[in-house]
Amino acid sequence: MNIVHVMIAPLALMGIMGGVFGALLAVASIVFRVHQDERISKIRAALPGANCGGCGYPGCDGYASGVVNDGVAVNKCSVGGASVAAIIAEIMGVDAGASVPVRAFLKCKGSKECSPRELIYDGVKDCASAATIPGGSPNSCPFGCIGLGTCVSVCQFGALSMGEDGLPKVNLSKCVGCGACVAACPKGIFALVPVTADVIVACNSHWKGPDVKKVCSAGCIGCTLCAKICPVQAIEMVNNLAVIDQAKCIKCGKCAEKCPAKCIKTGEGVKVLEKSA
Amino acid sequence: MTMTELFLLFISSIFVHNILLSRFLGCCPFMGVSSKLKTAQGMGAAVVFVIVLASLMTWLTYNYLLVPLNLEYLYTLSFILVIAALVQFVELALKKLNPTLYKSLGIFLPLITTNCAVLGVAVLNMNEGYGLAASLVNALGSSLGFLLAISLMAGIRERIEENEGIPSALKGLPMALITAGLMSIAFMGFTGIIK
Amino acid sequence: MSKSSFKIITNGILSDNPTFVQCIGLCPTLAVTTSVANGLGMGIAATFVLIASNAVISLLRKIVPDEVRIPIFIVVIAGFVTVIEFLMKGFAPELNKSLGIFIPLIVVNCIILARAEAFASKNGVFASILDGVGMGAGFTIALMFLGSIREIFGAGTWFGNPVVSFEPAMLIVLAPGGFIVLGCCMAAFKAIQARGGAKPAEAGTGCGCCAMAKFCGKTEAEKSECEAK
Amino acid sequence: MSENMKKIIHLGGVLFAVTAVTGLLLGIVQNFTSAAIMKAEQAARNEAFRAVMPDADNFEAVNPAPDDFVTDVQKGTGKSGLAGWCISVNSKGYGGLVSFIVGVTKDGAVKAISILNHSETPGLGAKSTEPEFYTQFNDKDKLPLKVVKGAASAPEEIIAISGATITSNAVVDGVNAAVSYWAKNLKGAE
Repeated sequence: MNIVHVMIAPLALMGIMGGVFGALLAVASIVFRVHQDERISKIRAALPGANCGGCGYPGCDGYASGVVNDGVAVNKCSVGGASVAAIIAEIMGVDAGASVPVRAFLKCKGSKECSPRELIYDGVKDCASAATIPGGSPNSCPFGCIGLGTCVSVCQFGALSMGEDGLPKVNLSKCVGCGACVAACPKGIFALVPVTADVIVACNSHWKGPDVKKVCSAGCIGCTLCAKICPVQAIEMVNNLAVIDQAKCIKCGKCAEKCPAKCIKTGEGVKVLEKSA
Repeated sequence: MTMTELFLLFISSIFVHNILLSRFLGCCPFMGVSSKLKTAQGMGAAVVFVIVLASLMTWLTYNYLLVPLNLEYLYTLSFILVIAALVQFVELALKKLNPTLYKSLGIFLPLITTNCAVLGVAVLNMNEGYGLAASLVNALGSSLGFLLAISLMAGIRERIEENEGIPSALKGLPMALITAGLMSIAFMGFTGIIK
Repeated sequence: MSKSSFKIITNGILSDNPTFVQCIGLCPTLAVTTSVANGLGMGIAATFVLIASNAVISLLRKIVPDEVRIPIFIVVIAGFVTVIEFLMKGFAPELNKSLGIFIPLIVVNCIILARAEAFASKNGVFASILDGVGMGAGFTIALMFLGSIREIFGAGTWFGNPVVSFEPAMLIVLAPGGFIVLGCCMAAFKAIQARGGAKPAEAGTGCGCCAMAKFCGKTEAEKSECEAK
Repeated sequence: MSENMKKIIHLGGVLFAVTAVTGLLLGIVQNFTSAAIMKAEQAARNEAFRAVMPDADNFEAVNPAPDDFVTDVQKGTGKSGLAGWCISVNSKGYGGLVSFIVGVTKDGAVKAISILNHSETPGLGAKSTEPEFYTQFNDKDKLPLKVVKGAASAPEEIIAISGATITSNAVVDGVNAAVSYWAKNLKGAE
């Protein structure tokens, strides 16, 4: 029962094997260190990590490497908003630049009362497939909101919920402006509107007045009154639909009062500004 | 071990003694990763790569380190140390040398360290006293058997997800287990093809 | 024993049962439960290794460099498994013969490394030991439960002495039986939990909820989203 | 370079320490238990040999000449000197190798056989481990043995297991091979 065999041999053998493998792994981790700019991992840590794609990049990793490698603007992360932009700017040694958070806005007031649903649609409960039926929508107004809630299901942040009037409601405190609903809506009714915007046209129809009146009582009939009344000419008629240029708009609200169809919404942005300012 | 015996061993380790369905080695990833065909095949390929490499390393360790020093009783410790170091080394190397392959294959590597199949094959090779050629053939056969079983399973499970008929309690893993049981019965049909 | 430590043990047996809830450690569960005696033997062996390795790993957790974390944990576990193997060979040869290759395979038993990774490397020695006891007990109970079902229906005996009159179904004791019996038990477990009002813990099929997720390659977002569920 | 070198030494050192300590502990534990393990293994082997050669009580290995069936030969000596030989045989069954021990008395008769392990189909070939099959080989001196179906008319006939003729043939071939091996190299040895 010699001591060497019992005690020393296993200790030596296993010890040497362990030591060799430990050293090997250390060498491997040095030799094979993937050259990654450590700024990328720092920025990645600052990003919220929701991979929502609001910045236009495939997830936060994509955006982080974009910022470092391709010099992308530091304030594109809508979810993180100004605070994240400041951190990234400081990492990159660049100034943040003003970045105004945006929120989703529904450019349609065609609820069940204003725009009666004539067709009974019992196909796949999804706006995208409902938009493929002849006529483009089960509702009378082909531009209007179909109301089957694809946008609600797409929203990662639970900011959208379906109102009983058949139109999705935006919860401005939860909405981070990632733009998922804008991409999901087949009718393009959702738009990302800067928080500072206060006067917005809530309609998407390009039909002439009489046709619009037949299908919806709250639609823009293209009467151009708002364009004429606007003191700073911020409103322009784009084939029968009023479009407000937010840069010029001084938020006087005259157009909203003048509009016979009452389809210009005011006071949307102000609520959010107070909260997030 | 003549060529025919090697070939028979190869066939028997894929079908007759399938490492998953009759030897029960490697069930944790088998249940966890087999929900999608693409990930299952990625896992299978990674397992084939690691098992063959690990069997080679463990055979060398056993026959050139443990036996001469007659420390055979250390086989568990040394085998698993070799496998863990090997998997971590391969992961580092793969991440550097071939990032695209790492994207599809590499994320499974940490799971493979704790995969019973890798150590199972190594210990089986030792218990059966296989030579180097036989050990490698058995390793290749068993890992291909693993790839075959996990791909079949993933294909079936993808279909199961769609149909609504499954009672809610059976959804997900219980259904996968029962499917694996039926597959195991089917594989029992292979016994006896090797005389 | 303070309230929280008692909770760790019951957590291991019921709410976090390694076999039925976390669905890890399936290899021995399927292969060894051909009889209750085997199940008990494997359960006790695994529990001993689990407790010992949890204790040692939580002792070492401060000095372990992160790059070689996994090899160190595995070496500690392998050490205790070899000790168990010696004891089994010396004093319980027939159990060793029936458990066969699954004794050395305790090293790669997902439960042990998962607990080492998820619990022992973060908590104190006493808590880790308790967690080992809880998880070990949960695993042993699951093995014996499955073992008795398979032995009664597959071989008509319980702990070796005949119990049942009808002709036993050989298939239950064989390989396919393992899968099917475990599948049905898991379904029953989920059904009871569902009817019992407790939110049925999502059986961890996705790797996001698996205790081993910590060092798995997936990105943080996928895992955090799953934990939130 | 020193920072890297420090890392290599650090990692290597920690792993060295952990594995070395574990190796040492295992060495010590193995030392205490090896005696018990040796005894247990010896007991198991002897008990298997005694099953086929009841009147021998100690066995020593005789290095067997290479043979495609025979894997090990033990010389069994009892109170009255040489009692017989325990010849371990591996033969190809249906699902794989069937290995068993054949007890051959000093005058060449088959005392008994005991199946060690097999991978035959359960319920069919596996029945070879049940007494009513392997006891047929007890005290068989008319050799070589033959497999028959239904009923055995002559002493050297063995009734095959129903539905598992391949396994039955495998066992009988193994027994005949053991006896012919005995006749070739062990006959008359003292």
